[in-house]
Amino acid sequence: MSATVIPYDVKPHPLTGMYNGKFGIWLFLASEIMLFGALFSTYVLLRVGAPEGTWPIAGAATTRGDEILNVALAALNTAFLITSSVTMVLAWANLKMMNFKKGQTMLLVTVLLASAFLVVKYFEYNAKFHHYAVTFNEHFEHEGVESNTFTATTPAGTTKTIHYLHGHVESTKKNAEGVIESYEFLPDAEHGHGDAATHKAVEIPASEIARITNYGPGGSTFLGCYFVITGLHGLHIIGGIVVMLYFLATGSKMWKTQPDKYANRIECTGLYWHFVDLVWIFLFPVLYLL
Amino acid sequence: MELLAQAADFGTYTNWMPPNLSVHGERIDTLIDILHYFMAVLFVGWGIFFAYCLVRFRAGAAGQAQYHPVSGKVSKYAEVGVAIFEAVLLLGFSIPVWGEYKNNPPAADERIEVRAIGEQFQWNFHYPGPDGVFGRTNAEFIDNVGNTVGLDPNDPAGKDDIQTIGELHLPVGKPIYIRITSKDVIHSFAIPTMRVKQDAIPGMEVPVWFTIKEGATTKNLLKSKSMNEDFDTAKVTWYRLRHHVASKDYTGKAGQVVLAAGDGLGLSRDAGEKKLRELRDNGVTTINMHPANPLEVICAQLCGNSHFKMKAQLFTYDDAGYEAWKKSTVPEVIEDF
Amino acid sequence: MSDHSHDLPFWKKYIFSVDHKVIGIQYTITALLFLAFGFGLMLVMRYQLAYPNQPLPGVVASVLSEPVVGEVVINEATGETGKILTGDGYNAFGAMHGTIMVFLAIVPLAVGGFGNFVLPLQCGAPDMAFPRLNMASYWTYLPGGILMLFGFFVKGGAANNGWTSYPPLSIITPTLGQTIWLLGMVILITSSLLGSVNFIVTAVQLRVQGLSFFRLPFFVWAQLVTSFLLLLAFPPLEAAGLLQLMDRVAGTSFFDPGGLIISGVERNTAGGGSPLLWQHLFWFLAHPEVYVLILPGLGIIAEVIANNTRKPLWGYKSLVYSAIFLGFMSFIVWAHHMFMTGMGTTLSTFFQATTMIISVPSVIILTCLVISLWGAKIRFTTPMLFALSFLPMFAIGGLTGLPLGLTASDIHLHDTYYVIGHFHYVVAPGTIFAMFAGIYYWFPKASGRKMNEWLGRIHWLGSFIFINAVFMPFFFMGMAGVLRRQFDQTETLHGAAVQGLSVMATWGAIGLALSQLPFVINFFWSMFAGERVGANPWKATTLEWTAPSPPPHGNFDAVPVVARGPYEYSVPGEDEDFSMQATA
Amino acid sequence: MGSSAHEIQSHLKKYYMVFGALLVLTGVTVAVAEMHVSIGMAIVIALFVASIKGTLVACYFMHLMEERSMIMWILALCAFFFLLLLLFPVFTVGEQIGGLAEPMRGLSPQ
Ligand code: HEA
Ligand code: HEA
Ligand code: CUA
Ligand SMILES: [Cu+2]
Repeated sequence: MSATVIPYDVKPHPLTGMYNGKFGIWLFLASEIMLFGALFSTYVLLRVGAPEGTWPIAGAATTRGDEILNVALAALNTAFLITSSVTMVLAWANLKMMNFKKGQTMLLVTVLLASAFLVVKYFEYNAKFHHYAVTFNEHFEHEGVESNTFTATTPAGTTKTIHYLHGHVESTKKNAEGVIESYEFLPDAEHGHGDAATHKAVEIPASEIARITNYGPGGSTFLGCYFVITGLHGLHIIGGIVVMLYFLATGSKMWKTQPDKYANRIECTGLYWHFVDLVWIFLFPVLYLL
Repeated sequence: MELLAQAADFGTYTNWMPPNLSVHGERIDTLIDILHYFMAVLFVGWGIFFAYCLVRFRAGAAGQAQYHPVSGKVSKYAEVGVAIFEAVLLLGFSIPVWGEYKNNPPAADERIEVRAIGEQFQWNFHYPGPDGVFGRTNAEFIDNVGNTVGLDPNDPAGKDDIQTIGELHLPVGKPIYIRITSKDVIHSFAIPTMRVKQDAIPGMEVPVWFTIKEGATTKNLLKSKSMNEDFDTAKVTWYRLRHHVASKDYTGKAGQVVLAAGDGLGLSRDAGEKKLRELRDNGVTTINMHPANPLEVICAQLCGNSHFKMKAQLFTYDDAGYEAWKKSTVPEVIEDF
Repeated sequence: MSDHSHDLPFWKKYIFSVDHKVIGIQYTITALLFLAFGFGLMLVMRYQLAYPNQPLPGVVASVLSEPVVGEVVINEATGETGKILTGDGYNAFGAMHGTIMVFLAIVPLAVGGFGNFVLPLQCGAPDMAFPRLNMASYWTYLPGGILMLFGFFVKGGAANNGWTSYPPLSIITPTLGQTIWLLGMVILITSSLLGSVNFIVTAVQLRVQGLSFFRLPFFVWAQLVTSFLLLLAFPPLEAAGLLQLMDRVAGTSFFDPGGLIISGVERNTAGGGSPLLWQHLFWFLAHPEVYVLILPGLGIIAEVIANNTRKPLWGYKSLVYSAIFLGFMSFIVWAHHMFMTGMGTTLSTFFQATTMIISVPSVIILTCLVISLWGAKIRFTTPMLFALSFLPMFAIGGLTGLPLGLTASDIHLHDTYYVIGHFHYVVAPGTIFAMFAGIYYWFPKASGRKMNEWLGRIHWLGSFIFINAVFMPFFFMGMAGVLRRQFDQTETLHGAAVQGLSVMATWGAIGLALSQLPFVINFFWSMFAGERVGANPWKATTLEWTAPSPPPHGNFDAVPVVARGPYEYSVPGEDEDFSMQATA
Repeated sequence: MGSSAHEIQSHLKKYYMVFGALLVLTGVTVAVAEMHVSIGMAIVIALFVASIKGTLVACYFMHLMEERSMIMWILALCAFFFLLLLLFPVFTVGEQIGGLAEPMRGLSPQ
């Protein structure tokens, strides 16, 4: 690029105590705070407004995410990210101490941990997409199928019984036009959906169903929030991985010519990475535990 | 009768604010007037100073540009003045008026209650009927001819309810309480002549309340002087009069009736312009016309491609008239079930 | 350094350039084209508004009835013979006019264009802090803009739910255009985020020796505040955009309360969302956004006025503090756009109060600029003519904001043409005039040539007269109760009563369009044939005028050192009537 | 900030300690959640712990403690706006005139 020399490209500016890149990345993080902030405020608003019994999903016994999310996996992921934060900062520290090899190894470890996080997330997502919630038509009566019910109070005070089942769709029967006629449905045993005794697949005619949906984003507003926030966070992880790989590969050439500029870039990457970690630190309790 | 018509003369639609027929509207109008006087004073005073500078300090004029700043006393006063005045407007007018408009609704037993349900692109109204209780509503009962609000036929409370599409009938002089909601998208329930505006938001029900001035009945308005205006057939366009009807017969040269009392100029622009030409050809230079119906409820929030057409006719009555209207409607609604 | 730029290949020098000046010019031209396009859309709408349901003029009609756009935009008229705009077409044009003008024309012009070109120069910097990032931000803006326009060609036409695209309407509209609009917004926001980071770092870290914060030209301050607004206010809309995107494509229901009956059919979603949530997220951006539209303009006006009054700005410091305060307050007033949603008294009181408070800094700024005229020696150059006419126009626009800011008066005025009038006075004869002033003022620096004065004056006179003819009637229409976003205002009684005003506005707009011809001619003609000028044709003081015009890659021949404040004009005892910031 | 090689050395120990603290605190959060204390309590504890963890990451891994005050001010501003964005929408809902409607179909299924 151009031969023009930009001041404070490498050495810190007396006023801010930062070189341009670092100041820039901090400003960027500020905007990121507002980005995730907006999503958090969405979560709070929707949760505060949610009619009782519909959060995290219709018929939930408690109002907490762990009702339908896998806390163990999330805790594992938290561990992954925290560790990756440490390895990240160590990578930078080693570069500062002029041992390039160790620095690179640490960076590599960070990438691996990040990937591990994504793999776990994949399994979590996948489970959700194969888990279904059925809500039956009002005044539901169908022999052979015993649904769960919960009584919701409408804002105007009138109460209303909602029949539903959560579980897995084993198979579907389609008619000639390929329209689904009925579902082979295996209710969950846990969370009091269906009961363990009669825990066998049932036949549900489509005509009885008001709404059938998997635990995907459309499943409930909670799941919507869950997927959007963790999804966006996941994208940030992917972005981080890409950048780190670049600095492991071609990017690392810079080390020979301008070692401290290279170290600076790793520091900026680190700042970003710690922020991603930080977001997760708040995501974890808010989505999974509360 | 004449007297009443006089008393009930509330003005007409012009290029300033439309007539105000609601009690609380008075104070809104006062606020708007004061605001504009204030703005005018500021702007003119400021403008004079501005213009003076342009002339006096133009490059051509004598004298040097002065490096040292003039003392800013005047401006400080001006700014402080502006701030204070804004405070007065806020605390003295806006907040009280808004408070009155939004706080302490009229008591349930003495108010006329109506539900207004927005829908692309019409206003549906739901009256509790004689028993004063709204019947239960549910989507599964909605049908688009007789039962647009989805009254539950199994609910006794709903039997005597009244539904109207695109017609709102209200008595004057009584506190009116309208519960506004929407079936589909966000609409906005607006009656310019009542200084009422409230978004109709799906999933929410927001009430507004107001009282229509005594005497402001549709009947009186139609008779009122200012609603019956003279228009110059040479200048006026069909657009201007598309909702108007003639106040009296207009006969042509051959004594034939060109425009009969109660008739409009025509539904399309073609027809309208033709009618105007015909009037002119017959030597009718001015026509006296009034709105076919002087009051409207409109939709103030973009709600789709026919948003501009989404309006309802508003009819206001004295007590007797209102009772008469209710009687006239009740039976046929029951038919619908 | 200057010779260095020669050996760059063409595409590196002018297309994928990292030079802030080239990028600035790219932004300016692109934005001007979008501005013209946005105006074009509005001219079609204005015709429909003046002559509802009458056939569009042949040319327009045939262009619009091209099969690609035709389908929704135009139809065989009802009642009348010939082609007219459809309701959907009108709404699409309106929404796109708003979006294009705000996000694709004015912001890129004011920030991307002028900010990029002038800010580094005024800081004495060789370039932006992150030249490549700078290039990236232009090359995300352009595709984003093109994507937006692509909406016109998809089935169902462009987004047609207003530039505010309120759900649930924006969720249930079938057209793919809305989805494209959302994607476009996300891209554009990313672009301006990259830009704003760059500006802040540049203004803070790249100021040359001696250029303390209070020696910065007001323009730089304005840009700095603007960048912070972009940085912190845009992300929430990005988030909101993602959420609405999900609602449209992934069946979520963030903004969908559930159980909606769309023309008789129930929409089958989880429900539990909140339509008002979108409005909060949108206006949390969009109010700061409107100050993004005006602040750079104010910055330009300040520069031009100081230069053409030949005296220091009056109250430089209060200008700066007002700008900062304005920026801060602009985050706390957003709900004044939502008074009619049924907001309670406590909060509406709060937001009315903040709205009144925020008007005070604007008053101060304007007052300072006007008092600066006192004891001046005013040169009525073209930039100055635009700058001077900006003042009363902004005053009208701003003052009419007050009735809107008070809930009681807003009941009558909300969503009427009064609002349209209010903000067009601030953005059109306001910001657009400021932009024109800036173009005429810095054109010599960018091209080494001056724009023609006489063509400039004709352009000014025409624009000034006609733009008022367009927007003044809106206040009266609004007072009469005419609503905005109306395909045909004569459908209502009060609308029909003031149809005449609408006709006036339309002819004003046509006049305004014609008045732009001298400008377009002047702009391109002067590029190649304008009068050549030296480094400092306006006898100005700020740093950009120390660099040669046009400045080479790297800007300054020798890194300048600053010895004075920005507006040292007519300093007693100096032999020239201007003393430049840089010590030779 | 810590640039010279042996300064960094001294940092390293800090990093490991913070690492330990973070892991422990994660354990605490999960444990508390398992106990299923009242929701109000849970929120308080969880957010409190999370804030501590956040602060640790920011101060040590991101070296915020060693930075000049300017960036702090920017972040503080940011945090303030974030709070506005978080609270005001909820306030408006709380203060809404009228309220949730009887939805067109009872309480919509999910
Ligand atoms: C550049 C853009 C810009 C600017 C600067 C402003 C400035 C202001 N705006 Fe405006 N506004 C918009 C753009 C802008 N607005 C847009 C685009 C919309 C519509 C969005 C939509 O719905 O589509 C809107 C809508 C809008 C609304 C919502 C209306 C409604 O929908 O019901 C409100 C309500 O409070 C409002 C208020 C204000 C106020 C109080 C100011 C104040 O900042 C104004 C302060 C300025 C002054 C007060 C004038 C200066 C003072 C003088 C005249 C000097 C004279 C005095 C002395 C010499 C002492 N604006
Ligand atoms: C920055 C914002 C901006 C600007 C500048 C404008 C400029 C104009 N606007 Fe618009 N407008 C909006 C933002 C803006 N508008 C918004 C947000 C809405 C609301 C949309 C909605 O309802 O959702 C709106 C709505 C709106 C309406 C209401 C529509 C409705 O409610 O149904 C109208 C009606 O007349 C209108 C008219 C105009 C006119 C005549 C101009 C004129 O001032 C245009 C002037 C343009 C020029 C003078 C261009 C000159 C430049 C050139 C010719 C370039 C030359 C090219 C080169 C040299 C390469 N606008
Ligand atoms: Cu309903 Cu506009
Ligand atoms: Cu605003």
